Amino acid sequence: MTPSVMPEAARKPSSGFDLKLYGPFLALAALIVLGTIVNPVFLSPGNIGNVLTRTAFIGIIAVGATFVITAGGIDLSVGSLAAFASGVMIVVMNALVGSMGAGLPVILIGVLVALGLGLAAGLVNGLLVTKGRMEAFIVTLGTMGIFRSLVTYIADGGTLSLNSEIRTIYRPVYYGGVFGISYPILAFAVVALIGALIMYRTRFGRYCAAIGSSEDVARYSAINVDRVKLLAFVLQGICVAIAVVIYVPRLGSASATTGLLWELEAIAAVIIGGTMLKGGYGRIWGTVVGAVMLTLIDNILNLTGAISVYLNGTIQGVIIIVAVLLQRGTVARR
Amino acid sequence: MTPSVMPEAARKPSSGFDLKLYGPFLALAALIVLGTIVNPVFLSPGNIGNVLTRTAFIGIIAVGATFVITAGGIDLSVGSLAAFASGVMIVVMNALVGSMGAGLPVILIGVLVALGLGLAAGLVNGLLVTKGRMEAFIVTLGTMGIFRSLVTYIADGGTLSLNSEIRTIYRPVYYGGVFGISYPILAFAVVALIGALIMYRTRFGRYCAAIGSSEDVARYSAINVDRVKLLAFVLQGICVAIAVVIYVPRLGSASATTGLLWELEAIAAVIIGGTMLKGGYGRIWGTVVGAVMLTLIDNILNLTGAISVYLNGTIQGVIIIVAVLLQRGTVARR
Amino acid sequence: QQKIKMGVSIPAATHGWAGGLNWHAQQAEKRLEKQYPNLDVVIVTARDVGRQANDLEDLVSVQRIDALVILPFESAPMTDPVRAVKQAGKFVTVVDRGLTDPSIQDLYVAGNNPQMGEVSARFMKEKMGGKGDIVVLRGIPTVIDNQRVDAFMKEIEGTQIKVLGMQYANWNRDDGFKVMQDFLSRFPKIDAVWAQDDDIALGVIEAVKQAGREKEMFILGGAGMKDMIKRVMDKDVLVPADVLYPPAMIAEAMEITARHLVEKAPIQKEYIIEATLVTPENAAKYYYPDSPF
Amino acid sequence: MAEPLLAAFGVTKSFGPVEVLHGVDFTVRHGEVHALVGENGAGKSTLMKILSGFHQPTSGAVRVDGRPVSFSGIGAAEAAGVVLIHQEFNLAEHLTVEENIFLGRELRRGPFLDKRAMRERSRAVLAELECPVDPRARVRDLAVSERQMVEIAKAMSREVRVLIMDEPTAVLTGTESAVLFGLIRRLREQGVGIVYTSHKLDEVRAITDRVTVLRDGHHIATRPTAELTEDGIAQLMVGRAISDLFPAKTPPAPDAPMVLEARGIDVPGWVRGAGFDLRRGEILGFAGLIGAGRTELAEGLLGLRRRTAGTLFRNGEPLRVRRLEDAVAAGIAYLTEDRKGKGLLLAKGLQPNLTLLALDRYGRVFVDERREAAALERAVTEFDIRVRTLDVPVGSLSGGNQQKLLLAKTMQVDPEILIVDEPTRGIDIGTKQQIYQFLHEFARRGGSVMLISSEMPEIIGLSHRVVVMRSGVVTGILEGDEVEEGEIVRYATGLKGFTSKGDAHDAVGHA
Ligand SMILES: Nc1ncnc2c1ncn2[C@@H]1O[C@H](COP(=O)(O)OP(=O)(O)OP(=O)(O)O)[C@@H](O)[C@H]1O
Ligand SMILES: Nc1ncnc2c1ncn2[C@@H]1O[C@H](COP(=O)(O)OP(=O)(O)OP(=O)(O)O)[C@@H](O)[C@H]1O
Ligand SMILES: [Mg+2]
Ligand SMILES: [Mg+2]
Repeated sequence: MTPSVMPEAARKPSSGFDLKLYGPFLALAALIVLGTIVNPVFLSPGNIGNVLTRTAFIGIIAVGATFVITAGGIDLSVGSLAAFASGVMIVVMNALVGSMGAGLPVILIGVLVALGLGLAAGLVNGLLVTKGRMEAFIVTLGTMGIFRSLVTYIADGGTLSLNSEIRTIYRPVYYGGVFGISYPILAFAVVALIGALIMYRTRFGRYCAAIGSSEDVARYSAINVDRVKLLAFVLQGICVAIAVVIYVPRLGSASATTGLLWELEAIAAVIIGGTMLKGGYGRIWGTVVGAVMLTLIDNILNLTGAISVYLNGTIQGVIIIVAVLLQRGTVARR
Repeated sequence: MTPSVMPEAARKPSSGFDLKLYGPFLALAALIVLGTIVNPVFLSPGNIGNVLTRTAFIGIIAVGATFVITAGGIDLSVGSLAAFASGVMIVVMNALVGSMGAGLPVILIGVLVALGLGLAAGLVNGLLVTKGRMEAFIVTLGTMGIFRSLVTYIADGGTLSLNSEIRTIYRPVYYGGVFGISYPILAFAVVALIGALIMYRTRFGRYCAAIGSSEDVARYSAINVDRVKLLAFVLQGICVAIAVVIYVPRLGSASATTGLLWELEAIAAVIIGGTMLKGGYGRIWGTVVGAVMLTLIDNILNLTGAISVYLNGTIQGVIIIVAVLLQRGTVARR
Repeated sequence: QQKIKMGVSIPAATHGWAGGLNWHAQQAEKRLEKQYPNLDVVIVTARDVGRQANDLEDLVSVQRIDALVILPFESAPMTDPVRAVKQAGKFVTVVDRGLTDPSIQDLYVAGNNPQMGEVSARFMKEKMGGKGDIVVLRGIPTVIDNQRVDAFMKEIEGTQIKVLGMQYANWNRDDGFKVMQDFLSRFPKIDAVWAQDDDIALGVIEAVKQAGREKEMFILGGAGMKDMIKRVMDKDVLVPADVLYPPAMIAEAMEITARHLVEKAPIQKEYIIEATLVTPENAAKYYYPDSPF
Repeated sequence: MAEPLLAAFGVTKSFGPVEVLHGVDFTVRHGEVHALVGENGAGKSTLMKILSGFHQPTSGAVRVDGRPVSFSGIGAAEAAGVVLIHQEFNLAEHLTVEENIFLGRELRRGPFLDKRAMRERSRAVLAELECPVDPRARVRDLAVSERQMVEIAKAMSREVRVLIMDEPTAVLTGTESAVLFGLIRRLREQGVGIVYTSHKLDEVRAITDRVTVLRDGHHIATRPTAELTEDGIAQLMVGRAISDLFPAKTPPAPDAPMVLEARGIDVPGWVRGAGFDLRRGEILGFAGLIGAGRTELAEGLLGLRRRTAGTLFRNGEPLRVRRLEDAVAAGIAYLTEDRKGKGLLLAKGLQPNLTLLALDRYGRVFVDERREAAALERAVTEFDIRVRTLDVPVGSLSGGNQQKLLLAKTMQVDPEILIVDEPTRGIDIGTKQQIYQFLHEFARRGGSVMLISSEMPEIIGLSHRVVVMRSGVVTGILEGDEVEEGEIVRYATGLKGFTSKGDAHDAVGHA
């Protein structure tokens, strides 16, 4: 007797176009159309360049957040960490100018300091979550407050400004570029690419998804769950540090307000991109699109004068909901 | 942490003391001891009364949040909703004074308006989550922006102030009380009690936990998953409205900054109280304790003048982490 | 000997100006506690109105203060909580943002928000010869912001100055930068920017520089941040002036109050700090290189 | 004689204060299939988990090739070639089949995953198991039998020296089981040691070399299989002789009214135009091969799946079922085949699980916990749920006891019509007899049963009539003498029946 094998088509009832998969990209396209209608300047290379360059910080942070969220965690501390790392980086560079003179070495040390801090902060968050067996939400809520208040402390409540000589040397990292593409965009692209490689092509990425799907299954598959989660937080910390490295040359300053609510934006970018908040399924390219969408919404609002500024938030909210609602089309019809 | 699918019996040392269960209460006790050491005035009835009265808003909102989170959702819009409902309530009452004169009827209508708004907002959030099949995070992120910008709009960017005659009549709702217990404390107690009854003693509470544990199992147990989730959001909306009803007489005004970050505090209270962010397990009394703890931390910081104000956030963060770390003691030792 | 306790309640350092405020308050605390050994200053900071009301309760009930110096987060909602402090028999100094019931305060030290808008507008009118296209970057939606903007708009009424666009930039450099970038894309010609606040102005400057349109416009901020004063002093064409709204007013208020408490020095009821226009001529007078703000 | 491949000496295991294994000895030799049998809750799964490093024994030792080992984790056991196929699925739901198969030991080229190689290997293993699952499908979207095949594929893709299988056939159909047995024989020839647990004693008889019987955590006996009969094994397990497994059939009265009629049911992708009648006091069997669509038909009827066409009549009246609640209100209860995913909340206790379906019967406003507790006491006795304390999470119950609890949960609504999907999955032979008796009694007292089962004896032994499905279409309804294996298979495989093969495929491809 032969086992009856059913045609493959039966297997995937939603044959044809998978709206859920391409949803974020469609929503992005819709937003671009909207922008063009609102103001033709929208499509000018200058504006697109600005928008993408601006997206870089949140985008890079959100790439890291994709791993944490995929692994079933959450990191609320990224915005504060960005402020803290920026602050320390500035203080260190300013302090070194005296002895080393303004030059590339000082900046390199600054960059290393930022990366070191990002790594350390990721370790702290990760260890508290894994060894301390605490909810990531609480741990990072705590460290969010801690980093934010530390930067306020070192800035004496005010603003830390980068020494102007260093600033001059460092400035092109934000404002410069090659072939008309700014360095932040390049950095974002590289981080996203590496992130995608890690997420889709390495064991680590797969383990994040497995852990987010079920910690027990992961543990039973001989995966060192604690180490993977720890690494996800460290990766997040490093992403924040990279964002800081391109953020500092932009305004050359850090204060208690730097990076405020970036965590919310980063998480929103991740979720809009189609990653599940509960973990188990992460999409780097979705995240990239999500981050770009968030900046675009602001940009479009700034490009039109038709709406009362008071209502910006309403438009933003409605666009986010509609964009996500559209991409969930298939699921609703299930 | 996800519930281990097959929890080792060791998880539950049937002999002796369950630290995880009593953790929040122990942490609260520790905080009280700390407060008393810092400043003996801490234990004065006046101070305790103040602290509890203040806790009432966040506490009442957090009781609602416990249901949403237990059912596997999240509501980021509560703070904005509080601002919006306060604003509309004030506008309506001010408008009615002209025709109805300042009196109880006007206040009653105001209260009804707030409750109606809370209910409607809960419905909107809930319907988008259930019928729209969207992540609660995104839906409520959207409505958060919408409510916040609507209140900015009706306040014309400024502050909405309650008519002073009504204010005088309404004021005792915050400042008055019976037997030395303020009305907000009473309201908080009543809401918590009802919340606990609903959570622990009714079908709805069970269903929330079941849905948070597994939507599939809930669906196969003939539970109307969508309705229960919808109701959880509605309950949250009503809790926000109740908080608004006792908040408005306190300061008699609403503006774009009213209720800022309350969502974070409410969620933090819930999680500190031992409810799991992933859903499936909710603890109303834990939430109450969590909310009180958050207020206590602020209060204790105000009791001592010893620390640089810039470091408040650090101390807060450390206390939150340590408190939760302590209560997770057993789990860590597992 | 019983110590005299002075409570100081201010908003937390959530934007540049408030940061300056915090710094000046702490400097004043150190100075005054040294100067008056029997004076104890307690500073509390709050992130929102509700918390500031909480702080007042704590200052009275547990810190048992004798006097309160407060910079209210917002005027209307803080009126009642401050009234309660007054009713508890404390001396009350209100800074910057007047309560809706001025009879509560014993002393009022303030900048002048409407005047700040006015002075800014007057300067722009003059500098632009009464005509041109400007963009306005606002702060955070609050009464202060409204007062400044309303006064500004009233002052330019009837001139040929046209406000092309207006957006909130939340008294924040990053937001100033972003909004200005988009304004620059949107408007091919901008003659001036009213940024209202020095933090916003700094973001705006970077955006303008990036677009290479420094020659086209000038930028007017406000507050008196040292970087901006320095630019004015150095005759930066992009930043021809600044309008004072010094966070140091908190220190002044604390000093007057302390002197009154300890030495029983007589006081005026009101000290209003003018919204002075800072120009290259007088800039040196307002330059504090040591302040973090 | 050569050292045994894997051996356990005097192994005890306690969970908290409760000892569930009491000094058990167990060995596996090269190239032998060693059966581990016992009643539900006897400790089989626990012993297997200890052998494979998932649990640490409380005392006693485990040796591989005579060397004592302490598997500090699953990794160490796997490195030694000891692989466990779980009774409860151990798959990450959001991941794809191939990702699960290689989870924890992915193939790599340099730092990157070698996806192509893994996909090919997955395909190959699945093909060897004759399992038509696409390696790219997400586990979440698979049926339980497919998940089980993926579990087996996962184990097969490793370097195995000892393969431990915990009730692998519980959720498999006959065909799939046959494939598995072929595989087991091949592995045995290669010298792999196999530990095998099943409640299907015919399988035990057919493919194992030795049998070890556990009862209440005690080692009862280890014998060559050849020395034992099925009844003999059953007797060692249960401690008493098992008489007739199936009670004598009591057919419904000839004039018994129709309680449920289904006409033209379409479940897109799965079922087309299915119809049947169910009478009062009748047990209606549903037979078919994998993919026949019986589960989907039931779920479509009950509003658990989207149904595009079809009408239902309850006692002759049209019945609208849009969601499961409607069905329950009409006196219809459903026992799912997916105990873990859809049946029970594993992290919660017995009591909330038992009453979840029928909570409205425990008080109007407030849930009466005392009545719940009483109900639990009753259910534990009535369904013989073996658990030492009642306040443990359901996840710590043995598989069979979970199944009994699920049946008890389903019965909480006092249904008139019971739709049971694989009701005796993972149930030991003694308890099976009780459940058969229970279903029989239920029908005799006027209830009606839709019995979906892949166990042919169960279908034949209990059903008054049998509906046979193939590829989503009802191909025949057998009565009286027709209810016998050969006939059912003929309809199920398309050798007989009123729908041609082509149509049947069309029915499903249509979606
Ligand atoms: N993690 C655990 N915590 C507490 N008790 C447990 C745990 N795992 C198993 N038990 C108990 O150990 C006993 C043996 O269970 P086990 O799963 O080994 O039975 P089994 O022989 O495999 O039964 P079945 O045939 O039903 O699968 C049962 O009483 C069960 O409740
Ligand atoms: N064409 C196919 N390719 C691969 N797998 C299939 C195909 N068709 C069906 N299957 C799988 O076989 C499973 C069994 O199908 P279904 O549940 O409909 O059958 P059933 O008659 O209820 O069998 P059982 O309950 O014994 O599993 C399906 O759920 C499906 O996942
Ligand atoms: Mg078992
Ligand atoms: Mg089936």
